[in-house]
This record gives sequence, C-alpha cells and structure tokens, in this order.
Amino acid sequence: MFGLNKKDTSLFFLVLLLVVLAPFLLNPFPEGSELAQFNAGYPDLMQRFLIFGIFAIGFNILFGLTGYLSFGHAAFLGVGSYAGVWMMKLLTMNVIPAIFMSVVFAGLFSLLVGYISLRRSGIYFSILTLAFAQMSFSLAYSVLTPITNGETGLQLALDDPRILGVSSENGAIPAANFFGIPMRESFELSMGGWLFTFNAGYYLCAVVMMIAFYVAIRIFRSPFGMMLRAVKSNQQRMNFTGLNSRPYTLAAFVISGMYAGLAGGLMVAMDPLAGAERMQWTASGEVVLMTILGGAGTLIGPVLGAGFIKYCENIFSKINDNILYDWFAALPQGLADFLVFVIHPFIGKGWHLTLGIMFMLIVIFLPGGIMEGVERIGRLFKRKSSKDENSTARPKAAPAE
Amino acid sequence: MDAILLQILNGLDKGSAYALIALGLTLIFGTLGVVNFAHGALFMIGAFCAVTLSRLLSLSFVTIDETQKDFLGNPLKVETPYVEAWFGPETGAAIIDWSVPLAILFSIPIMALVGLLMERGLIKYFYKRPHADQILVTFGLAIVLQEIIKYFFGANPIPTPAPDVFAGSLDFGAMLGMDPNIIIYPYWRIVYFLFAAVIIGAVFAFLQFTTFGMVVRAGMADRSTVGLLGINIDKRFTVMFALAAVVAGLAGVMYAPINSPNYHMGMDFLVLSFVVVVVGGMGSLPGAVLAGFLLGILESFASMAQVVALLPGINQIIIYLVAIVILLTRPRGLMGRKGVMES
Amino acid sequence: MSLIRKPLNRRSILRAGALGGSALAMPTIFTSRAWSAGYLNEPTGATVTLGFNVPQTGPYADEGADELRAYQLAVEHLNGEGDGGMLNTFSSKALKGNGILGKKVEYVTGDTQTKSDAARASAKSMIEKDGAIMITGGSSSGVAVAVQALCQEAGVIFMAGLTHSNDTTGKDKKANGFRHFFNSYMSGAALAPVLKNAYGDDRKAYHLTADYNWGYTTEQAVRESTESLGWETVETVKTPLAATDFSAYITPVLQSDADVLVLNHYGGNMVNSLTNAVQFGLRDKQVNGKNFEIIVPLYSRLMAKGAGENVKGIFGSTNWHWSLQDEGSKAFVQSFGQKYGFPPSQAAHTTYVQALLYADACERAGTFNPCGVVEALEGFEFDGLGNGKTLYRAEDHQCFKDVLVVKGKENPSSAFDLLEIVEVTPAAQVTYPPDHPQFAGGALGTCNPGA
Amino acid sequence: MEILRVEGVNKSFGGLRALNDVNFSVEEGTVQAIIGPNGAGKSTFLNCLIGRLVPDTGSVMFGDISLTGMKPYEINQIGISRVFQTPEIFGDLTLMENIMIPALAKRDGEFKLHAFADVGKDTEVRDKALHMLEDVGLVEKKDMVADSLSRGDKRRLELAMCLSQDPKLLLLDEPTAGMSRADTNNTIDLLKRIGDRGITKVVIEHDMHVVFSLADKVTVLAQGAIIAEGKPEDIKGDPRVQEAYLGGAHL
Repeated sequence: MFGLNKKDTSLFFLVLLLVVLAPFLLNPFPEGSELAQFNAGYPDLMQRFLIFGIFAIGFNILFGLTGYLSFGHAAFLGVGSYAGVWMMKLLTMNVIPAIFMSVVFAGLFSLLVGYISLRRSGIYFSILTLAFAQMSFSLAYSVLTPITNGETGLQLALDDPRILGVSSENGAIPAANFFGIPMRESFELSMGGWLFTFNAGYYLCAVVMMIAFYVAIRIFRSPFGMMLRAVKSNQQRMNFTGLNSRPYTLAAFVISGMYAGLAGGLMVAMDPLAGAERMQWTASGEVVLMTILGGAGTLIGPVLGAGFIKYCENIFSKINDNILYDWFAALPQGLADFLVFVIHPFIGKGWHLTLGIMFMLIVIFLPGGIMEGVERIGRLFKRKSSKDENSTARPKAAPAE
Repeated sequence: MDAILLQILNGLDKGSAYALIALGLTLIFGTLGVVNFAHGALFMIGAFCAVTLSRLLSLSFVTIDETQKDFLGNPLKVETPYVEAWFGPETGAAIIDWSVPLAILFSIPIMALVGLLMERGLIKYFYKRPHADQILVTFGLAIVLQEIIKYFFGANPIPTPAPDVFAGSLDFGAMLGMDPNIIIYPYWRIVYFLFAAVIIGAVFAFLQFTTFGMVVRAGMADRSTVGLLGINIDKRFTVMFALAAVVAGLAGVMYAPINSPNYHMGMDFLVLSFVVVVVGGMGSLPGAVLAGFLLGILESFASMAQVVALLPGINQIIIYLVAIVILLTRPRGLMGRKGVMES
Repeated sequence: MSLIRKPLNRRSILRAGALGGSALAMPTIFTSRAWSAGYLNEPTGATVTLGFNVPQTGPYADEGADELRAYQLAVEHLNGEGDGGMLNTFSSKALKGNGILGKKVEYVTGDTQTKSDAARASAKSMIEKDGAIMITGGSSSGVAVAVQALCQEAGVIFMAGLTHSNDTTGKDKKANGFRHFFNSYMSGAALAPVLKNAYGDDRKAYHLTADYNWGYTTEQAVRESTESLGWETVETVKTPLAATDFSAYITPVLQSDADVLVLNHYGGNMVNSLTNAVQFGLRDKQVNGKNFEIIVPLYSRLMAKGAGENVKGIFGSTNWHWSLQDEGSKAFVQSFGQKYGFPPSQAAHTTYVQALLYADACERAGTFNPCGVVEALEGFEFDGLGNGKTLYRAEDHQCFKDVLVVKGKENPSSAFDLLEIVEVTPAAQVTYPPDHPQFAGGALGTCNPGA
Repeated sequence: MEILRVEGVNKSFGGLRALNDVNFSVEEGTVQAIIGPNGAGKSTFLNCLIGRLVPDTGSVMFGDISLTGMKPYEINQIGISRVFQTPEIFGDLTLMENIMIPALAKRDGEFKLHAFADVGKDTEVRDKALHMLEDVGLVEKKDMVADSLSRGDKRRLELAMCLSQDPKLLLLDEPTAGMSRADTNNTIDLLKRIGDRGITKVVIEHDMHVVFSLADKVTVLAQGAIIAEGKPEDIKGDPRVQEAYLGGAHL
C-alpha cells in the first residue's frame, strides 16, 4: 500500500495504531493510583515523544544509513525553532507557515554546514559539525540576542505585528492554532478510574510524524537509500563504481537537517518559545544517544530511543521522596525508610544517574539498541512456535529492518 | 605589548590544562583505539582527589564552646582537626594548607586504580565495537561518575586553595625593569605550567626511552604486527590506560586551586579537549600538546577587549572557528596520520 | 484559549479510593466548553496541588535543593504541621494552618535543569499531568521568564523563585507572574551609597559581565547608579557563560587604570572570576593612590561558600540573610535550622515567602482562581516576612522592600557565617517608577484563568 | 583500434620512482596481461589509470578522452571498471544490493536523487543483477550479506559487480590470488566467457598459468619500467624477463 511492500505496510500501520492509541497506551495506570506517577499520557510529553521521534528518524537517515556521525544536528532544530517563532511573531499564529519556514531555514543552514563539513569524514566530520553547532549556540546565547533573545529564549509578545493575524486578543497573546484549532485544545475521557487526554497539538504532531515516518520508509527502500548504505559500507568501492558519494551524503545531511527543522518547528507550534540550549552540544548528543539506543539504521528504533530518553527525563525527574513514601506506605516504617534510602539516589535530582546507568546497560548488553532487544524477544517467540524453521538468510540483522 | 605578553602567559596556562587532558585522551585513542568520553570525568575525579584529601586532613572532633552561640542559639560546636591535635596547631595547619600538593601523591594510586578498573571492567570489552558504541558507553560512564561525585560533594564549587606560600603573584614586570604591577602572574599558575611541562616531558621520555614505551609506540603504529611478535600488548595497553588516567587526574589535582572543583568540570573540558585532540591530529601525542597550547593562546588573545570590540562574540567561538579552519586546510589535523578514524 | 484538565485532583481520587465502583465505570466525556465556566485545574477534592519547579541537576542544583527544602517547610506550615515558622509573624492573618481554603496542600516537584526548554516541559507536565494550580521556583532569570510566559499562556499563577534580572518584572512581565526577589536595579541603587561611603566618589570601574540577559541588566543598573555618584566606567567586557578560567579577562584589568572591578557574574562564573581576580593579586594592588577593590553586585551564601577565602571584604547585595534579627527572619531561621541543621539561603527564603504569599492571597481572595489571586496580590502590603514592610506593586508585580548590602566576613565563626550585613537599604531608596527606562517595554496583559 | 593509450607516465613517491616513463597501449577486444615482480609498480600503474593516483607527468588516453584530472567515479562512468587485489565490496549489504548498486550507477549516472523510487520494484536492475549472479554462480546466495562469503566468492562477486556495468575496459588486479586450483580454473573459465562479450581486459597476475591461458599480449614491468612486451610465448622465452622476473629460473 502507498508503494510500500507488505512488511513495511504492516509496520506503518502498527506505528499508526500505536500513535493514535497512545493516549490510552501511555496511561495504563488508573488516575490516583500510586503507579499513576508512571503515566506518560499527558499532552506535553506525548508531543515530545513524537517531535523527538521525528528528530531521531531524520538523524538516522544520516547516521544510520551513511554512518556519518554528526554532533551538530541540534543546531538545525534550533534554527528551525527560531524561524518558527519569528513566523508566529511576524505573520500569523497558524502553525503551518511556522513549520514550513522552520524546515526551509533548517534546510538552508544544513546545506551550508553540510557542504563544508562533508569535505571530511570520520571523527573530523563529527568535530566540524560539533564546532558549527557550538558556534551557533554560543552566538545565539550572547551576541545574537536581538534575534534570539539569548538566555531567555525567543518568545511571543503582545506587541508583535502578526500581519496576517492579531497582535493580541483580550490582552493575551493568541494561541498557536491549525486553521482555528488551538494546539492546546484537548478533550478528556474519563473511564472508571482512568483519564485519557486527547490533545489537538498531539494529533497534529501525529499526522506530521506519520508523514515523516512514511517518507523515511520510502527513503530506506529507495535506490537513494541503498546508495547511502553503500557510503557507510565502502565509500571507496562506491567511487570506483561510478558514484559520486558527496552529493549523496550532502542530500542525506540536508534531508536529516530538514527533519530536525521540522521537529524544531513542531516544538514551537506546541510551545511557542525557542531556547538557545536546544542548540547546545548536549542536545546534539541527545539525538545521537536516542538513535544508538533505539538501534541505528533501523526504521523504528530511533523513535523508541527518543521515547525512552524523554520518558526518563520527564518521569524519573519528578519522583521525589514523598512519592516514594507513598508507595511504600503499606510497609513497616523501617523497611520503607531503607527502600527510600536505596532508591533515593536514582530519582528526582538523580535521574541523570539512572539515565547514565541505562545507557551503559543497553550498550553493553544490547549492541543493536532497543531494537535488538525486541528482535531477541521476537526470535525467542518464533523459536517456540516453529522450532524447525531456520532462516539463515541474513546472519545479522540487516540494517534496513 | 605587556598586554600581549600577559595573554601569552594566560594562553600557556590554559594550554597546559588542555594539553594534559588531550595528551591522555590521545594516548588512549592511539593505543587502544577507544574514544573515551569519560576522560573529562577522570580530570574531575583528580580535582576531587584534592578536595577529598583536604577534607580527610581536616577531619575534626567536636568540642562544645558554651561561651559562643550558633545560629539557632545553641552552644557553638567548635571543630578541631585531628592533625592539629596530633601535630600541634601550627604543624597541623601547615599540613592542611599543603593538602593540594600532598594530593598529588594521594591521587596517583587512586587514579591508577580508577583507570585500571575502568579498562579491565568496561573498556576492554569495547575494543572491537564501533566508535559510536564506545562513545555511548563512556558517555554513560561519565554521567554516572559525575553523579556519584555530585551525590557526595554537592553541585556547588568547593574552594580548594593552594598553599599560602603560593598565594600572590610574581611581578615579571619589575624583574624586567618595568614599573611594578604591570605584568604580574600568580605563583600557582606558574607552578601549574611548570608542572604540566614536567608531566608532558615525563610521558614523552617514558614512551621514547623505555622498552615498554617502545613497544607501546610500535603498537600505536601497528597493533597487529606487534601482536604477531608474541608480545602481550594488551597488558601494556592496560598500563597505558592507567597512565592516561593518572595524567588526567594530576591535571585535575593541580587545577583545583585555579578553579574551585565542581562535579561538571569534566564535561566542561571534555568537548574542548576533543577539539584539541582532533585539531592536533588523532593519535598524535605531539599534535595534542601543540594544539593544546595553540588553542589556549588563541583563546586568550580572542578574549582581549580590543579584539572583541572588533569582532563581537569572537571570544565565544574562537576555538571552534580555528578548529574548522585547521581541519579544512589540514585534513588530518596538525600532525595527524593518514587513515586514523576516517572510516 | 484553554488548556483543559478535568477538575478532579489525582490525589483526591486516591484518598477516595473506594469510589472506584460502578458510579465511575461509565465513560464521561469532558469537552472544553463543558468547563469554560471554571478555571484551569480547579481543585475540587480535599487537596490542592502546587508545582515546585527547581533546578535539581546542573550548576544550580544546590540552590534548587535549598529551594525545595524551603517549599517542603512552607507546605508543612501551611498544613499546620511544625512550628508554623513565619505564619506567626506574617502581618496577614488569613492563613490558619489548615491548608489553603481548607484544602490540604500537596505538591509535585520537577527539574528545570536551568534550561528554558526543560523548565517549561517540567512545568507543563505539572500543569497537564498533576493538575498543579500554581508553579513556583527556579534559580535563573532565563528560566523564570520562560516559565512565567508559559504560566500566562496556560492560565496558572507563577511565583518566581530566585530571579534577579530586571526583565522578569520589566519587559517580560506577565499578569500571572509575581516576583518577590529583588532585581538588578535595586542592587545598583542599594550598593551605590555604600560604595560611595567606603571607596569615595572618584573611582574608575571596570566591568566584567556574563554574556546573557541577566548580566546585561545588572551591568546597566550598577553602571548607572555608580556613574550618578561620579564614578567613571573605564571598560565593560562581556565574558562567555561557558568560561571557567577568567585569567584572560582579568589580566587586561591590570593594564587599565581602573581601581574597581565589578563582577556581574553569578553562580560558577562568579566563583571562578572572583577566585581568579584574587589570585592575580588585584586586591593587593594600588592604583591612582587607592586600594584596588572588587564588587560583586549579586551575592549569595552558596556562592560565597564556593569562593571561600576570596570573598573576604568584598561588597555585594543580597535579598535576605539569615543573620537578620527581625522576628520573621528569626522564626524562619529557627524552623528551617531545626529541620535541616543549617541556616537557609536567600533562595530558600524567597521561595518560602512566595509560597506563603500565594496561599495567603488565595485565602484572602477566597478562591484559587488565578484572576482572584492576582487581584489579591496586586498592591498587597505586608510585613513580618523578613524584609520589613513590603509592597507587591500592581503595575509590574514586583515586590518593593529593603535590600541588604553585605560584605564578605573577615573572621567567619562557622561554615555558614560568610557574609555580614553592612547596611539595610530602605525600600524607598530602591523604589523606581514603573516606567523607568531599565524596565521599559512589555506589558502585563490580562490575567488568564486558563478556561 | 586502440582503446587505451598511456604515454610517458612517471610517478614518484618521495625519492622512490614507482613508474618510469611507461608507454602502454591496449587494443580493443583483447586481453592484456601485466606481469612483474613484487614492487614492480603494477598496482601503482592501475591506480594511475582509475584516478586513484595522479601521474606526475605523462598522459592517459581512453579512446580520445584524457583521463588526467578526472575523478574516479567519472572514469568509471566512461566505461572503466576495476577488480581489486583484495575484494572491494559492500560488505554489509546483500549480494543483490552489491550488484544493483553498480547497475544503477551505470543506468542513472554518478548521482540521482531517486529517493522515492522503490528499489524492490526496479525490475530492470533486479533482473540484471540476478542474471549477473547466475553468471558467476552466486544466485542462490543472493540474499546473504557479502561479508559472509568466502574469499573466492567475494572475488567473483566483485567481478560480477564490475561486469554488471558492461564496462568497455575491465582492469583486474590479481583476480585469482589466494585461490585454490579449482577456483582458479573456474575464474579462468569465467573470464574467458566474458571475453566472448568483447570486453577489453587488462590483467595483473602472478600465476603464469592464468596469464598464458588468458592473455593475448603480455607486458613485463620491472622497477617501474616496461622491459618487455609481446605475445605470451615470446615473453616466455625472453631472457630479460626471466632474469628480472623469474630470477633466471626456467618456466
């Protein structure tokens, strides 16, 4: 369907189903239960899952396929965000022009950075991209303050022109909207003890992300995608095969830069503020981690990696000792104290520690990332159902799956 | 003129810190082929060795002074360090005062042990893995190490002063017959520079003049061949990792009085030292040292008000700008070899 | 204009656990229109949830931890536990120690990471997921401004934590946001007379300024007030936020004929630049026949601790200090010290006070509705919270109160006794008109109840 | 007709003269072998032909196109393919993909942003790839990852990759090095069959058996210079060749 083969079509529909039903799936615990702390089904986090999913899918087109490890992709996300906010300040609060300009600006910036950085490969390429991103961050934070509003981040104001819209509505900044549907609009469904939130912004993200995902599948299955994998596999051979690897890598770089810009545009569409920190090297590092954690070169892995990191960041950081005591309320005081003492370093302000340990565990035991884990479980399952079937066609997981 | 002289001094000082970290980083990369994102954390642990020792030395017993009150109005608890009780107040105070230089001795075994544990416990399983995996696992390790330090020492910087004799500054200007107070430079920073020079010299001498060093250098050039000679190169590489950890740790110990140590100082230096290593050329020890000093001096010059007035923001980006220019004109950095880290 | 949430509080359902029977098994659909009458996150159960959004990771984590301690203490006092702290000294007697408006106070915590993005994400999750009715905390102006804007859009109250930039209640002020902490202008205004007394009116100042918004406003404030004394500003240099070694910025000071160095730095920047400046022997220097002096416009005890010996004798300003002897401060120090074993920082003080002020405003307004709270806070005059008589000005939602000028103590008697109060500058002296040029631009807009 | 003409090519590395005034030409449709002792400059010579190295002086003409200054992919695009001494293949791609890439390069040129086409539905290229794999006897392994092949199979794969481009000139650098006798014979057969298609070939080879069963003409390179050239049987008897190359021993 849609020009996808059977397997990809089922993957596509599986992802679609997960995304559509995410408000249910991410809120598995009844509202008010102690485990509700682990619910992730609120609009902001669900939007973030998708937005960073898009970012990681795009990054994976570059890193997963060509093997070029960019340490500067956050800069494109940042540029996209700034372009988006400026559109909202100058033109209209409709998010479509903002998102569109985000992609355009990120694309142009990545063309510039890519054109220069791709003159080198390996770690030299990584350092070049890192240098560009860090320069963008430092300048955005300081001297470019008139354009970026520096430390605070670029935000909307009551006196912005918004020539196609209104500057203010009843003393408030108008809400970001999609042809009149405010992004913040939600409706809530309460069933038994459960509460599910369906947010307009989330579903806009969902549509965009499904398009982005579809495009990524097409790229993966295209001759272009094959060429990108050839770059990773043996660039030498590629050149002696009559293929000019530079435009291929540059195209991949720009496409992934545009994905980053798209993510940046969606971010400001959901929450109209662009902070300089989203260009910092740690932010670039984050998308690298997302991709590797999920499984570089796999279609859906980077999205899982993005979800994993954002979940840790937003859920673990909010658990505090009080909540721990609530959980262990049924236990004897001494035991509860002990458990809180043991868990304390890993939650709240210790969420970085948890994240660091998770990184290490996953890399050590699942070199192929979360997708390898999924695959292993899948294989276990398969072996049980049909023991005699042995498929040795591909000894290792082929990168495209 | 004096301004330029001063900025060169500053650059040398900053450069020595970059060079020391980059030296260890490139040593690990050159010998083990591992991209170690936890190297900044080793620098940070070194600095905290100094903090720990000064805390250990000032371990105190408490006596209650009824004549004074604390902030809650309770009798004041007066803490007296054990060393002062044992060695008398003056000697004791002197020992505490000298805790940073003493920490050099204290940190060597600790850093060697940390390096050994890291290599044997984790890094050795990653020799054959892609660089991306190495980056991820060492980055995870760096986070874990820094969070552990934060758990015990907090997030605030901890003042760790140099011994009193090194307080104050040397007046170069007066020595050269200029007016006093024109070119002055803190004693401790001069000590730091000399110390860095000695360490760098020692590492080079070790690699140049010992058989051990020779084998390691050969291993850096071509690992498989040395392996074929029947030399157990792995064991030597473990030692090299520990050595790199000690170098980073010593850099950290001596840096503690210059900037009060905090738990994220490693990350602050990490990115810069990677840039330094790459600008120097991956796997080149002299390159790392050269690039460290070069970038340190350029950074100092770019911070001058006159330069910033001309090019706003240049002080923020100079290192990256130089890195880009060098990498575009010299594809493998200043002294890099062909074929390292390019695939 | 709505960020809808069902007006049921998570905790309230928990407490009423038995309710989960057939009555709730029927799906209920809430749409935006169904709730347009009320306001966002209206607490209907027996509890009310506040969101404490403080830096738990990153360079200001210790300050954030102290803020969190203060919030926990405030919650205890509001709920009638502990010794009541400043509730006993607070001039308004609306709070009765039975929660707020009879509802028990509960809280959720989050990590701002001292990044605008992360702080907003964290605040949003408190609003959307946990149903927080008010967000408070933070340890930098960038975060405060970003979260304040979010709260304005979402329709909850924001009670700023430690934020010192003029912009928070200047060009970035918002109707739903309130700041108790003082600001750059006040620092300058309070410091200037003291500096004149101590160092005379013929001085040449050299500014090192952190290269971001807060640095800019502080530099401007200190410059303007010292220049009006007759001081000359020789040079102002911006230093990168990421800088750790300031030697390259300190050495040119030696070359200039400046005799005062002003460090418009905060946090790690300040610790490092001050340490470096002292290392370079600036304070032993004689220029123009005067002793060279260093000034740190914004001081905090936690930073002073980081800089160690180097703070001795250095002037700066601070919002509050535990050694104040008024009844409010004593009560707060007493209950904080009893609970945690050390005296509170100014960050702890301002956040504690903000929590109390919010609760009190709700009581007086008789509602949690943000618009009611705004009305109750605007123009509110109070006393007994540690800074003397204080006014929450209606025009910009800034508190006007006494400002402390402090100096690094020469002979500290304990690890906390690092600063001594030199002067308590009366509120009148630091008050400025709402349209003062340093605060130009921006508008409060109208309060947003979010529904 | 001459398909390749090399005139006065010199190449030095530092002080070492790797190629010394080499003049060389290949007739269309023939098989020309280059032999010579180790370090004679054979591989350097091939590298100069495909743009991996740029000669210091001299000219390389392919038909009437000068190859000097052309990029490797441009040289390939005009019809020169090369099989390397150690197989250069796309190790972590499947055999099918390994062949489809050169086939696509041949059809679509050095760069095409065919990001929305489906590689699985490109029957033209797939059929060609299958056909090539059949030709080299690897068709049943078509979905395996190339790295998992034996060394001999890798060489055959690389050969198939080059052949899928229908090159005008095929350069082979020791196509049978390290192969068993049986594999070598298979490869000779294969190369002979390609001969039927009229592809001109330049072969560097150590194995005299291969040289003499394939070559129409043999060029002997020693210390960077051509010392003899002629039909295989003439070369066999040339004393200079035996001296330089075989150290005086008789074949």
